[in-house]
Parts: sequence; C-alpha cells; structure tokens
Amino acid sequence: MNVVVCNNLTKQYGRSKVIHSMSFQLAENKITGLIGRNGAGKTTLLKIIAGYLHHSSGDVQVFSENPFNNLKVSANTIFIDNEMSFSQGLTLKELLETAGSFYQNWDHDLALRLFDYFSLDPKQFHGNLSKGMQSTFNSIIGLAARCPLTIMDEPTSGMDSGTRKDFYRALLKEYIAHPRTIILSSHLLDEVEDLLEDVLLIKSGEKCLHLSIDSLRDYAIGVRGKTEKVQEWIDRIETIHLQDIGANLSYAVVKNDRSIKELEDARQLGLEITSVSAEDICSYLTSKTKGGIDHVFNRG
Amino acid sequence: MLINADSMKPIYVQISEWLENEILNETIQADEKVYSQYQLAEMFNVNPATAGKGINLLADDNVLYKKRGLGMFVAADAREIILRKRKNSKLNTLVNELAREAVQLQVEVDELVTMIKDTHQKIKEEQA
Amino acid sequence: MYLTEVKSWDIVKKQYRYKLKSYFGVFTSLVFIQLLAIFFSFNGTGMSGGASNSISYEVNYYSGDIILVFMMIWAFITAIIITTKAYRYDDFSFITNRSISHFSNILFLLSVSIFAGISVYLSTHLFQVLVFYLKDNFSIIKDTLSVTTWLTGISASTLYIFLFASAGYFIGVLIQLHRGFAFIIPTFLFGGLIMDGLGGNPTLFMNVSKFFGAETSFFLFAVKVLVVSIVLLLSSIGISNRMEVRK
Amino acid sequence: MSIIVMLIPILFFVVITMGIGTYMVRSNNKRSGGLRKIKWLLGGYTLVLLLATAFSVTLLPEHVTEGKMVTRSEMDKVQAAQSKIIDRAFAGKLENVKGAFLEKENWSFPFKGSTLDINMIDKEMYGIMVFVEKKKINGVVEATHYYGKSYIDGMDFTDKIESPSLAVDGKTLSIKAPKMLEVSFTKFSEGFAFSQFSGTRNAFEDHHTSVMGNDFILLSVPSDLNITGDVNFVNE
Repeated sequence: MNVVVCNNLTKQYGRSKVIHSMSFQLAENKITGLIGRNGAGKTTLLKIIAGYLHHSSGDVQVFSENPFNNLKVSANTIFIDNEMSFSQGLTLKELLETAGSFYQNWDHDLALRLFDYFSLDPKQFHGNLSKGMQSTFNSIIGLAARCPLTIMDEPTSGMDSGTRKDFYRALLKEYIAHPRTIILSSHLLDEVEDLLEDVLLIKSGEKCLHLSIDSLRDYAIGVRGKTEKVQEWIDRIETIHLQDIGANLSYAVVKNDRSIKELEDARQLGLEITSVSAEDICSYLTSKTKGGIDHVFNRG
Repeated sequence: MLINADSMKPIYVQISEWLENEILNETIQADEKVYSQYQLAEMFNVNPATAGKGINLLADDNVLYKKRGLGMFVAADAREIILRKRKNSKLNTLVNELAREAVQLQVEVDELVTMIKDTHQKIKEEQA
Repeated sequence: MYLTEVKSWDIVKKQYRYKLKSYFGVFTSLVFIQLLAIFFSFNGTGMSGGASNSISYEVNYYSGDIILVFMMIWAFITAIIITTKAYRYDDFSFITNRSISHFSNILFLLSVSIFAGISVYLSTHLFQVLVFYLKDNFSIIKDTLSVTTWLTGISASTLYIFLFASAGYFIGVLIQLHRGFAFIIPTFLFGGLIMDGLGGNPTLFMNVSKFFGAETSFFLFAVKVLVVSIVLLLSSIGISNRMEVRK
Repeated sequence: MSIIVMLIPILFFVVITMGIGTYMVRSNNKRSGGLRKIKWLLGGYTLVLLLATAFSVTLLPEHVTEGKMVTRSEMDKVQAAQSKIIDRAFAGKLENVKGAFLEKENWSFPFKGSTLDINMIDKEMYGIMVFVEKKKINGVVEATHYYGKSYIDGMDFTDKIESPSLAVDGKTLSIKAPKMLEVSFTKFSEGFAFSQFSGTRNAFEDHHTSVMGNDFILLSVPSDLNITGDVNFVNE
C-alpha cells in the first residue's frame, strides 16, 4: 500500500514554481530520505504532504485522501521541523502530556525516558531552549507519537554530533520496534544514509531520482585518469560530473550501465574506475553545472 | 571485479561477509538460526531492508535456508559453499590481475605458471 | 501501522482543553485590566447636588460601566491575539484541521466571555466594598436586583463581551489574511467615528450602539448579539479558507 | 466646541483601547510564569471577588438605604400638585393640603395681645412662607409646619427634614431656621447591562432628578388678631 502518492504535483507562488510536476509514491513502512540542496523545495513538498499547504495543480494523496486541512491525515501524521510552534504558556512536561492526549499511539514512557536521556528540564519553556534542544524536544515528540506517517524535516539541525547519532539510533530502534512510514529530509545524505531504505532526490523542485539506497550506491561509477584519455572514453557517454583534478588529470562520473567491453576499454586507456558514494552522487546530480564549484574558477 | 578493491563495499555485502565469517569460525553452527534482519539492522545501525538484502545474498547462495515462519537457518554445507565461493571470487580476481600484469610485462604463460608453482610449493613447505 | 480514526468532536474537546491551558495567560491581563477599571471607576459616572431652605445634598454616582467596557476591549484584543500566527500555529503541532481550530477558539472565547461576564458583576461588588471603606459618606443606595434582573444582567454582560470578542476575531483573521488590514481597519473605524462626530450628530456610532444598547427586551438583545456574532465568526472561518493552514 | 466635546469619548476610547492593547501584547510576549503562577493569581483574585461580593451582599445592607424608588413621572406629578396648591394659596385659597404635604410639626401658643409680629431670624439665609388663617378661636395661636414630599434622585427624604423652631416672646413670634439637613450619599448602579432590561431606566437618558419639596407654616390665629410681618392671608 502506498501511503503518499503524488501525480504531477505542482506548487507555485505567483509565477515561481517551487514544486514542479512531481510524481512519486512512498510505500508503507519505509524510511525514505528526501534529499536535496537548500531551496530545492524539500520543506514545501513536506508541508503539502502534511496538509499545511495547498498544492497548485496535479494530485496528492496521503492515506488515499487529499491531505490539505484533513483531520484524518492530521491524526495519522506528525510533522517535525524546527519551526514547530508550541504554546509559550506550557512547560515541556505539560507539552508532552498534551501531545500524549492527542496521539492515540503515544508512548509516554518512551517520551519520558528520552526526555531524561537528553537531559531536558521538565519545567523549562520551549521558547527558552537553544535551537539544538528545541530540535531534540521536537524529535522526541515525533518519535513518541508513533504516527503511521512521521515526517521529519531536518530534524537534527542545531544538535551536536553526539545527539545526532543518538537520535538516529533511537529513530532506527523505534522504527524496528514499531514500523511506520518515515520521511526524513536532509541536505546531508551521509548522515542518514544507513538508516534509509529509499531515497527521493529532488533538484529545483523537480524529482531527480527515486530509488532504493542500495541502487543509489551502485548508480554511478567514476573514472579517473589523463584528461585526454578521459575525454576520449566519455566521448559518446553522458556524464553526470566532470572535473579537473590536477595537472592534466580528470575525473568523470557516469551512470553505472556501461557494458563490460566499455569498461575493458577504459582499462586499456589506463583509466582507474571507482565506485561513487551515494552522497557524492546526490551532490553531483543536484549541482547546477556539470563541473561543480571548480567550474566557477575555470575562466580559462 | 572491475571496480577497485579499495572502494567501500556496500553495507549489505559487509553484513553478508560478516555472517559468513561467523559461520566459518563456527560461532553459528549448521542448522542453527541466524540473526533476523531486524537484529542485524540494530547491530549494524542500518535500515532493516539493507540488512535483509545481506541475508538474501546468502540465501541465494544456499548458505542459508528458510523455515517458514521461523526465519533463516544455516545450511548443512554452508561452510563448504562459503569456502568455494571465496576461492572462486578471490582467486578469480587475483588471477585476472596477475594475467593482466603478465601481459603488460610481456611474461609468457609457461614462465608465469612456473612462477606460481614455485611460490605455491614454498608456502606449503613453510606452513608444514 | 493501523490508521487511527478520530471523531471531530473529540479533537475539538482536546484542542479546547489545550487552549484553556496554553492561553491561560490571558487571565493575567484580565485581572490587571479589571483592577485598572476599578481604579478608573473611582472617578464615578457623575455627581449631582442641590440645596433648598433646609436641605443640601450631594449624590455621587458609581457604576460598573467602566469595568464592563474595559472587559469588552479586553475580549476584543484577546480575540485578535489568538488569531496571530504564534497562537494559530500552536494548534497545528498537534492533531487538528482548520474548522476544529476555529471551533475550539470560539469555545475558548465563549468561555472567557462567560468568566469575564461573571467577574464583571463580582468586581463591581469589590469596587462597592472599596468605595464603602475609602469614601466618607456612608449612606449607600443600591438598586435592588431581582433574580431575573441579576441573571439577565450577567448574561447581557457576557453577550456584550462575546460580541466584542467575535468582532476582534473577525478583524484578527482579516489582518492575518493581509497585513494591510492592520492599518485599514483602524483608519476606517476611527476615521468613520471622527467624521461622524464632525458631522455634528454621530449617527453611525449612535445607531450601532443603540441597536444593542437601546434594546429593552433581553430576548431580542440576545438574538441580535448572537446573530451578529455568528455572522462575524462564520465570515472569519470563510476568510481563513483562503489561507494556507501553516506556512 | 460641541465637536470637540463629541470627540472626547471617542478619543478616550481609542486611547484606552490602544493602551490596553499595547499592554496585552507586551505581557503576551513575556513568558508567563507557567500555569501554576497564573492559577494562583486567578484563584486568589476570584476568591477576593467572591469575598467582596459576599460581604457587599450580606453585610453592606446594614449601611444601605434601600430606596423605594419613585419614578420620574411620579415625582413630576408630586411636584405639580405642590406647585398648584402653593399657587392657589398665594391667591388666597389654601385647600387640599394633605396628600401633597405632610404635617411635620404643630405648635400652640397662648396669646392674649392684639398684635402679633412675625419675625424671621436670619432672613437672608432662611425664608419660609407663612400663611395666616383667621379662625374663631380665642387666646391661642396655632402653628403647623407643612412639608412637601421631597425626593433626591427618586428617594423619599421628607421624613428626614426638620422643622424650624417657633417661639413667642411678648408680641413677637420668631421663626428660627432648623438645622440644615446635609445629605451626601453614594449611589451605585450595577451598570448598563443590568439596567438595560429592568425597564426603570434607560442608559441613554439622564436619570438624575430630584424634587425639593416646598414647605410653609400655617398660622391659625383669632380673627381679631392683627398680624404684622411678611405673611400671606388665606381663606378669608
């Protein structure tokens, strides 16, 4: 069963399209990473799925319903981001209790234990917390609510690296114990890579890739060697990325669908073939130019 | 294998190799139940699907077999299969490298075979 | 994971309870503003005096009018405040949709209006006790209130306060729709009042206040207030449908 | 001028609204001290209100004159009746006094002389009408002080008013002003929401009305007695 289904989903503010004709499905009980650069439209997409924003055209379904302003979707979805607003009049402890009164699957015991572990002060107010502490608190709510659809938009922003690791571990354990559909957005794939089952990569409001994390790791290969040899080899092949890496040396990234013969050719040309990490693939696929940042400096 | 050995192996391959090692040094006996994908996911801190892929890799090679509703168990001849597989893949890679290098250095087949024979003899004697 | 089915009314109750707790701070300003109103009331609403051959008299008139007016303004501003983003978005951290959010807001406003309505009556008495001890003239005249007058009085106070809360809610939602209304509405309102006043007889202002204030039948008054409030609140809900739920 | 006067309540309203608004928005931004503190504040305040109300409802009435209020039209009627009687008295006919006037005090002085001089002490400060009626009586002068019904803001004050003191010394009847009754009181109304439906008053009408009753002294004297002074003769 698909929890989220989007068909030609488009969102525009005035004339600028923030989400452009996006189509994808998210299957039940998978952790999907929504990866994209800042401003790619991750947050907008997530807010449409969470039912906070209207979409402009196309179709979006969450639990087979239009999520906008939908009570059923709201009851089964939790959206965690760092703009989450909580009443300034209630202490953290009171907020946890309130959250517990809303969500049917809420695990208060878990919430309290996480609360203790991350040494939050129950008498403190949300607005007085540091950014990292706020993220931690929001994430605790996100985990303990056990919503069938849990959306976390950059949940670890502001957390220190120890807390991040702890949080991701907690997320994984919670997921294993109580499987649910999780969408985790991040601009850093590295950090969440191991947790994910699928990756949805978006670039400037458009879907770039949607595949399993393992396929993503095999998605491309890199070739390194003398510039003219690299040029010769990639002559008829579409490159994802091409970069000068030193005096007369180049590095090219292409899709991993070359025939054995082509790879043999590369060997003959003295090129070194490497695998490309998922993080790098995402970064190359979402960069504006094929040459990456180096391109900016190559005016020759 | 055409991809350089120095590049990182995918996690599910690492998991299946780890399981193979556990079977080879008999931490897990034949006909014993192996870890579930969820246990592996927790141990390696990865998504259960990834861990499951590692298990499936071994099931495909008949190292593990499935008991319905109970999980995956180690096959009776698991060790042999693993050894054979490793022999094949590892030696194949090395032989490939060796042959390639030999061609580049213009070493003829007979010369190469002699070199291998000598080295093999030497190592055996040392171990004896 | 199985999906939860929720009943709207259930969530309304939960949101309402959450609001009572989280907006509890409005009661701080209620207390402060009531005390301020009591202080202002010491001025009295009037004085009259006279003398003849053998008698000279002086009467000081006091009433709870200022307290009620201040509570009306308080409800008006409270309603505007709870339409602002900081408050509106609080709901959406938990389960809700817009109708439920509005509905629980309205319930909240109704509850505080009732509390304010009753406390207007009570604080009028606090004021009387204070006057009794702080002023020298011990002769005090009070209207005797029949139970009906007492009940209609408290209900009417509540209705007046709720009317203003509804108006505030409406204006608050307009301002959320477009910031420009924050300038347009006061200009229009006060400008209108002043133009009215300049004309010599403030017809608009008087007519609006007479529409409610000169109604001597409590039933008709209640109908008038409720109809106008419901129109204002429904318009607010209608207007907010043009907005995104949360940005 | 009138325009400015009109604008004052509006401006006052605007200023108050803005003042309360600023305060509320400010106090709203400050983190309130949590639910507990506000609960104590509100609970304490409510308790004070309840105590004050209980006190004012149960204890204050001992100090409260619960006026049997007279409506405006009744007061107008009373005043008209009094004026009518006085007007007719000046024309020489004093009748139907009861009803509109109360007999406050009676005096009876034995008097043998032939001339009685009426002397008002402190004439500038105190003037009371004196009507004289000649009767078939001998050796005695009778005086009655009548006081018209008096209402201050709808409350009957007639009983509280004192009569002047009269004394006969030789052939002079002197009238001395009574102690001035000074009334100063506080009147509460619950507010317009309470008065609006009670039918007695209208928030848009000024309801401060008072009737200061007329008073006079009626002297009954023997028909052959000669009266001097500022008096009017009636019923001749």
